[in-house]
Amino acid sequence: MAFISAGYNPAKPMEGRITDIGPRKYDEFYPPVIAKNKGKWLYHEIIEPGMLMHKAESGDEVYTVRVGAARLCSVGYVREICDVAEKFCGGYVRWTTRNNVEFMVEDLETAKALKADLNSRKFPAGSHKFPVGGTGAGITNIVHTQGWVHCHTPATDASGTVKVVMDELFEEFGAHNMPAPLRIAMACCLNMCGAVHCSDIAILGYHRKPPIIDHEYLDNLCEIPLAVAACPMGAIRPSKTEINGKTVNSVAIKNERCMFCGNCYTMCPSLPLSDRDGDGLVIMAGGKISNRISNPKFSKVVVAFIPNEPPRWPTLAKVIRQIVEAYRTDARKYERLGVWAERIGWERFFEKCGLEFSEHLIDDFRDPAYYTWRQTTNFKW
Amino acid sequence: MAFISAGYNPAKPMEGRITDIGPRKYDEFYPPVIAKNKGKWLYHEIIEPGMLMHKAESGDEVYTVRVGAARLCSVGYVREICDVAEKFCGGYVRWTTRNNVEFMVEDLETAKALKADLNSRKFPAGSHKFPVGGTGAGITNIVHTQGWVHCHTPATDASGTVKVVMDELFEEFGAHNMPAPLRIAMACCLNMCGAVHCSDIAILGYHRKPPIIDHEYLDNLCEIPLAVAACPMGAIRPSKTEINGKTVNSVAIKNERCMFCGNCYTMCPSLPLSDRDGDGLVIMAGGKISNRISNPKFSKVVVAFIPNEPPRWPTLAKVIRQIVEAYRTDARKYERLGVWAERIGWERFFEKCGLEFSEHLIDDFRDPAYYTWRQTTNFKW
Amino acid sequence: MAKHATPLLDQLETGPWPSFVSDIKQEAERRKANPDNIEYQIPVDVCDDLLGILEMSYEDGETHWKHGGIVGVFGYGGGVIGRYADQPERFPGVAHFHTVRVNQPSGKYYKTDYLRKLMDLWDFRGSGLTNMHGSTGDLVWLGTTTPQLEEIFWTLTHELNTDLGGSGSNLRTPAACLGQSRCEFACYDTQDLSYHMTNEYQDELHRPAFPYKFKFKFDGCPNGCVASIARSDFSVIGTWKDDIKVDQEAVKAYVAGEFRPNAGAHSTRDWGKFDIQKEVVDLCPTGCMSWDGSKLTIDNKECYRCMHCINTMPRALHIGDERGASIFVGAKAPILDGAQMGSLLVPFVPVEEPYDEVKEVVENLWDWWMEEGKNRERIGETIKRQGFQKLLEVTGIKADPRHVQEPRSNPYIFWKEEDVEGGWDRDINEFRKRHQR
Amino acid sequence: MAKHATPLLDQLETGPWPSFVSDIKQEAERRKANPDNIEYQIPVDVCDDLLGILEMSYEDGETHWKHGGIVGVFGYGGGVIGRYADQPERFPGVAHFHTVRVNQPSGKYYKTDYLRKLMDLWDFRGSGLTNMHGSTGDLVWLGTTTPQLEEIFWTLTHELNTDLGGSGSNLRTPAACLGQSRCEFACYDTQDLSYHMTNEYQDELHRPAFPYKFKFKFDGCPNGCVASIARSDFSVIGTWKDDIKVDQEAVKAYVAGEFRPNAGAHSTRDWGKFDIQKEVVDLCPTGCMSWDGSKLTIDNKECYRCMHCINTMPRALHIGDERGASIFVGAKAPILDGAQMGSLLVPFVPVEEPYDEVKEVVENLWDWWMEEGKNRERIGETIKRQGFQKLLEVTGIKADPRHVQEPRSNPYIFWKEEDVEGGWDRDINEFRKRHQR
Ligand code: SRM
Ligand code: SRM
Ligand code: SRM
Ligand code: SRM
Ligand code: SF4
Ligand code: SF4
Ligand code: SF4
Ligand code: SF4
Ligand code: SF4
Ligand code: SF4
Ligand code: SF4
Ligand code: SF4
Repeated sequence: MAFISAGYNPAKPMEGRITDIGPRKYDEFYPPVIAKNKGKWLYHEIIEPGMLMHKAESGDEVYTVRVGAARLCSVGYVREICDVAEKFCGGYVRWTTRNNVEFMVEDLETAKALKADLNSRKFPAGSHKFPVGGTGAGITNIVHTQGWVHCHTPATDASGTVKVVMDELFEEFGAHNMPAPLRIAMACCLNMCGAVHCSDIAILGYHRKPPIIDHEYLDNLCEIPLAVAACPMGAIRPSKTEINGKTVNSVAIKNERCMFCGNCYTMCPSLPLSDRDGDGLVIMAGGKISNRISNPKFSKVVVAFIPNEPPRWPTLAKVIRQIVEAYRTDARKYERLGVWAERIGWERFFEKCGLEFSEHLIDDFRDPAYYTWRQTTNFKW
Repeated sequence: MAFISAGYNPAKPMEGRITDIGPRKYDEFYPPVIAKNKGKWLYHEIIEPGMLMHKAESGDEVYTVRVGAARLCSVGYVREICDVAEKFCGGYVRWTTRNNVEFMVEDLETAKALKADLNSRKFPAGSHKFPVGGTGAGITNIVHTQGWVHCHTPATDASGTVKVVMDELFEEFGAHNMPAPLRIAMACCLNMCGAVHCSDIAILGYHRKPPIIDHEYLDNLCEIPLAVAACPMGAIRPSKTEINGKTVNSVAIKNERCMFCGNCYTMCPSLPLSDRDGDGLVIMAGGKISNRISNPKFSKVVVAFIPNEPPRWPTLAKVIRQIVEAYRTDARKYERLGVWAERIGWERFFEKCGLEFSEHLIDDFRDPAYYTWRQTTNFKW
Repeated sequence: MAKHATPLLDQLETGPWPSFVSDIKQEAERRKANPDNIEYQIPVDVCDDLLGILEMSYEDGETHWKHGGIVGVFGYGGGVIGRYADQPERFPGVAHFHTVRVNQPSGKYYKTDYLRKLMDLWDFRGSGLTNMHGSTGDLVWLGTTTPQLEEIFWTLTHELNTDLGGSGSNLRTPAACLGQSRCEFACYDTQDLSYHMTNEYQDELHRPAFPYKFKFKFDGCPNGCVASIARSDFSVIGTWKDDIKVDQEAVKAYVAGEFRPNAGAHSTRDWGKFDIQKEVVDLCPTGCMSWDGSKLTIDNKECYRCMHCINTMPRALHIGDERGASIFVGAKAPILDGAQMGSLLVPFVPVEEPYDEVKEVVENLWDWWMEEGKNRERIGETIKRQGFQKLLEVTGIKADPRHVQEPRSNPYIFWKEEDVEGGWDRDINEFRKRHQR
Repeated sequence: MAKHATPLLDQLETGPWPSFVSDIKQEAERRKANPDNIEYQIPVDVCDDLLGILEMSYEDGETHWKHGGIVGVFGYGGGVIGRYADQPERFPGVAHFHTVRVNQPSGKYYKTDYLRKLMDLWDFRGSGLTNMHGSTGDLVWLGTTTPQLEEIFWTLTHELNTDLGGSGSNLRTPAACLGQSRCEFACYDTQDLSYHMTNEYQDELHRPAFPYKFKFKFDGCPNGCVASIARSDFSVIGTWKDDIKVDQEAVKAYVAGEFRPNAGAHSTRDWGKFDIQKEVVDLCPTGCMSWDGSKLTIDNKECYRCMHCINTMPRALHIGDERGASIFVGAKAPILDGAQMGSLLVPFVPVEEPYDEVKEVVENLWDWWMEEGKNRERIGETIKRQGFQKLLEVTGIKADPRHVQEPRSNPYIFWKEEDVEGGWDRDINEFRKRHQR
């Protein structure tokens, strides 16, 4: 493997350099029907799960077939998407904000053929490549993060947990069975790159052990004051330790103050938190983003801990199924999960979902915690 | 005026001493019909404003006539209450939790005579002594505090402000004109002895100037560390000052951090806050205590400042009238003021009440402030 | 003639609402005239001077009472609020003007013989001015001099069988709604519990041993007529566990317009014919009711016991029979960190003499708060500081979804070492075997 | 044959959902076979080794990526995330495994010629593994070595006319919902505003000058399909000021069952016949709609523009014509003090090229935050720390009840000296003339 230069000359980095050009302009990639009717759409219709039709003032129609995809994918996979797009869509394709792929055509017949083609493509081991679905009051793709595939702070894997949950809920991806859209998100640590904090159901990687201190190297690898300042709980202070008879500058941590947020580790590699037994998942529920009927809401912690059970996290899959089933059977049409939980009361939510309530679910973080406690006799037995 | 001893001997304080006997037992004072039917009441009926009838399982009835009273009252006034109670009620009488007086009789006729008698009693200058009312969906007596009559920290007077507001709303005291009960409370400083924080309308005395520091005497009259610790904003620190060429220990205050809570003054008499121009009233609205239909609610600040305008606080009376009228005409039956404000939206509340919104009404106190800001597109133009 | 001109206060004699100025003036005149030849133990012109000093406040917009003052009766750490005028020369009658807090009878029923004796005592040894009642619930006597305090206490205890109320870092005078004495909604005997707790905790009421004040209030039902959830560190609110009792015939009578809704509480205004669907069923916060035109059905399991339907049709609906109370902890005024309402600690407690279940909760709370509470820290603030979990721990109560309005939205769970497999002590060298630096 | 046995990962090949394991395995095989004779610039077994190191994580339940690593392209402070394996000897193919963030086209439309070129580049110079797309919106390329970074950047800019996205304390890659391109609800051109802002602020995107990261997201309407209110420091959400347009004939067609409610979004289940009263009118959060059996009336002044009725009857109801957007500021993930959603700062802003009104708000915010924000403090945290009032001050926006969900319940108003008559400086001796000690 010989190094092939594209043109860059390390000796003269500024030579021929192009910077600050931004992305390609979006309208280069509009399918003609989109370019023509932009801003002039009249209404839409979901023909069947995974298939949308938008009608323009001009009378034009665009049919969109949406497919689920593993967000972590190879160039080979993307090229196969290109193949399909070229076969049916004049080479146009788009991704949604939740990592689904959308193929657009101009008539229903082509859309149906496209759908059949997409549903037929499978990996050798049997999983779908491009399952059609993800629309309407169903369960769409899970927004997620890196996990053990690429990040340094995860408390779990992202792609794996998402795969098992989507396997569990697969039939709901291709259906409109829910009372309202149900959105699941996954983030592998508290940094919440998946921004799971406003999801109907959120899967969150969580540590439960305070950092191990790598005293011997800490002072070389970290700025001690930054590590100290990083801790929101004031649990870290500078200290000196004896290592192999040598006194080194390091830090000390008041473990009982630690809430395992990992912010210290973000600032200092000598404070790792990962641990097979300590790490696992928190399940949150009841968040939403849309303003439809009710305001956006934060997700609430409903399961304090599920251990990491790779490769198929059976407890996770079971818990999510329980929540989804309770919601599906009990909520009203148009009612998002969090709205349902508030209507029936969280005491009923736990009962109906078969989840245990524990003291861990009671907020004890800073002043706003108070406002989540119950200051009314209005509760159910 | 010669000192007359009741029996106490200062030289032997323990001699014949009786302590820890508690109050008189409540049931000594039950009117017979109450004693007989206690715990066996079937239902009640408000015959007309100010007159309740309770029906017991036994078939007995008790008619209660409720009258408004100035809570600050003389022994002469109480003796007149005794006169009435003896004339009509066998000498029994009670006070309500909102400082109204209740006279109980056993038949409607007596109740009507009683009512007529009560309504006829007036002070020489013309005000009622015992106006009948205060029931149902009307405006009952104002719960209040000491003000300039007895306390050291008030930012306004209590009895005076209450008098002018009740004068303004007098016809509502004797009527059932409101959509639901409307409860007004008054507290003359942030200590809120009137516990106004959950009232439909709250009148609150408020300072707006930081303490004056009486450097010369401070160290003699106060524990400096206690004064420093008292400040929730950390605005106070120990410091030394030059007074008449002598260096004295005192404190310094970062005025711009002060929120005028007066907690330092509670701990230290050398830090008075009172000031003619600084002091005045805050109006809060929308609180409630009952759990009926909706949870108890805190009152919200709706007018940041009304100056003290003794003796008749015309701006105060006007503002309260505006709120009451907007509520009366716009709210739905059974809808408490705060529930109405939330239903129409606070943006409409200000419009309908003719009140100006200002930046002072936006919460900026500690973390929970955030939760009162608007995190939704759901608002009205 | 009045001792001081009070042109400002005089303006408060007009208007229909009872004028405290007229009343005090009348009292001042009566004192001056002294028709009953009382040997007043404090200056006769106390009422005059109160009007005078108050007029001065009305002029300059500032209080004229000095800061605090430590006075009281021997062996008690509360019950009296010391007060001195800051213009004693101009107003000698109120130079000393201490308040005495007299413990009111639970539910505030009185017989006039007792009340007259109380008034006579206060006429004789005090200003003759009172508050009926103070915000906490006491009979508040405004204004006397230091030497009178022990005398008043002597007469109260020896002749009136009555004690002082609380002040300072004590248990404060408990208070109750009138409850079962005259209210069909009462789920327990509020007056009796209040009386019982007052007597049980006399020592705590009179001798400051707490970090700060502590208040008990007792509401018979969720209507909250003594405002306990807003005004007491320990709030007991009546409730029931079984079904609302429905008298279907009476329901029909409401629908037919025979009975006035809400017992006539809206009578001045014409709200139109009573509409059970709109006014009851649709307003039920849980949506657990239905009306089919002849029968009202309640899905009691889903009911919040909010009282709305019962309040609206008191002749048809009645509280259940399996009665008790819920306990809320921590209400307080805003200083320092903002007001709190009480937070639910015990969803259901039986409330029967000797009230051991209630007292156990109280005592567990106090043991903890007296140990952990900082000076001038209300229990609600201690709970906020140490967390609701701590409250459960010290009271031995199991976490329940009823404890929260909603579960936490931050996932910042403070796990304890014993909860986590393998403990927290780990060896960095073992870790580095798996993970190079 | 696979380089590493992956018995655990193999179990993720089963099940119907697309298996990333199958995909990576396939890619590993393709690389090994190299049918197109590519001169791979990074180790051919990168995919194999990724599976291997991931299997190791599946075994021991811990990540095997080292902490951070500062790499990038010359003159840029973002766009690349450095990453190194903590078991480089066992998995040399992923010893260096840096991520490249490629700025996606606004709205994520692609043409395959462009997409194929992107893939070819990444096949040639990287792992061949991507995220389509990252959570912020970038095209995320997972895994390359340091020497490749400049080469990739060169090709991207010279041949693909494409730039890197953001990372670090920069403006991050903006993102938009598809908006007017294919959605009848879009109140402004989200894609264009996103594109415009990306280009306008290239310097901020590439060169860290902020206290911490800053994200823009653009939603065309309150449905929030790009989740801007939860995921962006600066969230622009389309709205309108005039009336919802109602086609009464189409409403009737919905009622008659000719059109499916909510465009068929509930089609798998039988929810019964569409009931406009129950499903639309009664669910309207403001109660501003009514239906008399033939006409739908909207009291638009009371409408929240929540989209429910429009979503439910898209053929009958349409957004108004006086369009623009609301701006929300401060959304962020929970570290450190809890998550925030964006708080409303500008209720209505016109959104038209050259978007000066929007940019003015952005620049005022940045000026202030760059001055006052602490290191690693998101703007939402700065607002919390300095108060919403400060935000209004620095942006020159007048306080409006729309800024709050409810007014403050604590009365702790920080008055300024200039607001208070007579100022704050007072003479204690003057005071003591009125009030003796
Ligand atoms: C394609 C996409 C935008 C894009 O730029 O990529 C999109 C497209 C549409 N959304 Fe969306 N939404 C998309 C992400 C979202 C998100 C963001 C998210 O989930 O992260 C939300 C906020 C979710 C939340 O509240 O948590 C979102 C909340 C909505 C809603 C409100 C639903 C509700 O009941 O609260 C509507 C209205 C509706 O469904 O009737 C809506 C409506 C629509 C419509 C009907 C708009 C239109 O007229 O074309 C589109 C088809 C909906 C469908 O799939 O049933 N879209 N939509 C996104 C597809 C994601 C996917 O692949 O699954
Ligand atoms: C006498 C008193 C109790 C006492 O021990 O002294 C009392 C007595 C009754 N209350 Fe009350 N309430 C009394 C203070 C309160 C308070 C406390 C307060 O205002 O400080 C509240 C909480 C107010 C709040 O939520 O802010 C209170 C909230 C209620 C409610 C709930 C009203 C609502 O719509 O939210 C009811 C039910 C009703 O009115 O139908 C109620 C109902 C009743 C009933 C009907 C109970 C009964 O069956 O006898 C009594 C007559 C009501 C009336 O006057 O219309 N009572 N009631 C208090 C009279 C105060 C006064 O003089 O005006
Ligand atoms: C007399 C009374 C007001 C009244 O006019 O009714 C009163 C008067 C005073 N209260 Fe109070 N409080 C009175 C009921 C309350 C209540 C209401 C209640 O108990 O339901 C509250 C709010 C509820 C609560 O407890 O939080 C209340 C909250 C305060 C506070 C703030 C406490 C806090 O934790 O925030 C203070 C400040 C302090 O303790 O230093 C306070 C302090 C005071 C002091 C002692 C002034 C001081 O700073 O030392 C006042 C003496 C006034 C005087 O000279 O007469 N008073 N105080 C009430 C007692 C009468 C009685 O015994 O019946
Ligand atoms: C790649 C990506 C996750 C993904 O799989 O999609 C990602 C990955 C990382 N994020 Fe993130 N964040 C990514 C979107 C987000 C989002 C979502 C969003 O932008 O909509 C959030 C939540 C929203 C927000 O900004 O608050 C997010 C909140 C964080 C935080 C917490 C920031 C905070 O203020 O609380 C950190 C911690 C930090 O900055 O040190 C973080 C830090 C990181 C780092 C750089 C790890 C670190 O501590 O240095 C991760 C690198 C992983 C790796 O090795 O590849 N990432 N990060 C996303 C960027 C892809 C892209 O450019 O499209
Ligand atoms: S959520 Fe945490 S572990 Fe996951 S990618 Fe983001 S920073 Fe890394
Ligand atoms: S993990 Fe978080 S709470 Fe724990 S020590 Fe590190 S920074 Fe502090
Ligand atoms: S509210 Fe303040 S000023 Fe009024 S009585 Fe209570 S402590 Fe005194
Ligand atoms: S009034 Fe309150 S905020 Fe101001 S200095 Fe005194 S204690 Fe501090
Ligand atoms: S709180 Fe309930 S029980 Fe007590 S008086 Fe009020 S309505 Fe009756
Ligand atoms: S008490 Fe309240 S919740 Fe229960 S049925 Fe009646 S109205 Fe509904
Ligand atoms: S946010 Fe609104 S405009 Fe944008 S795609 Fe979603 S529904 Fe359409
Ligand atoms: S947009 Fe929402 S608030 Fe407005 S009329 Fe429709 S449902 Fe009602």
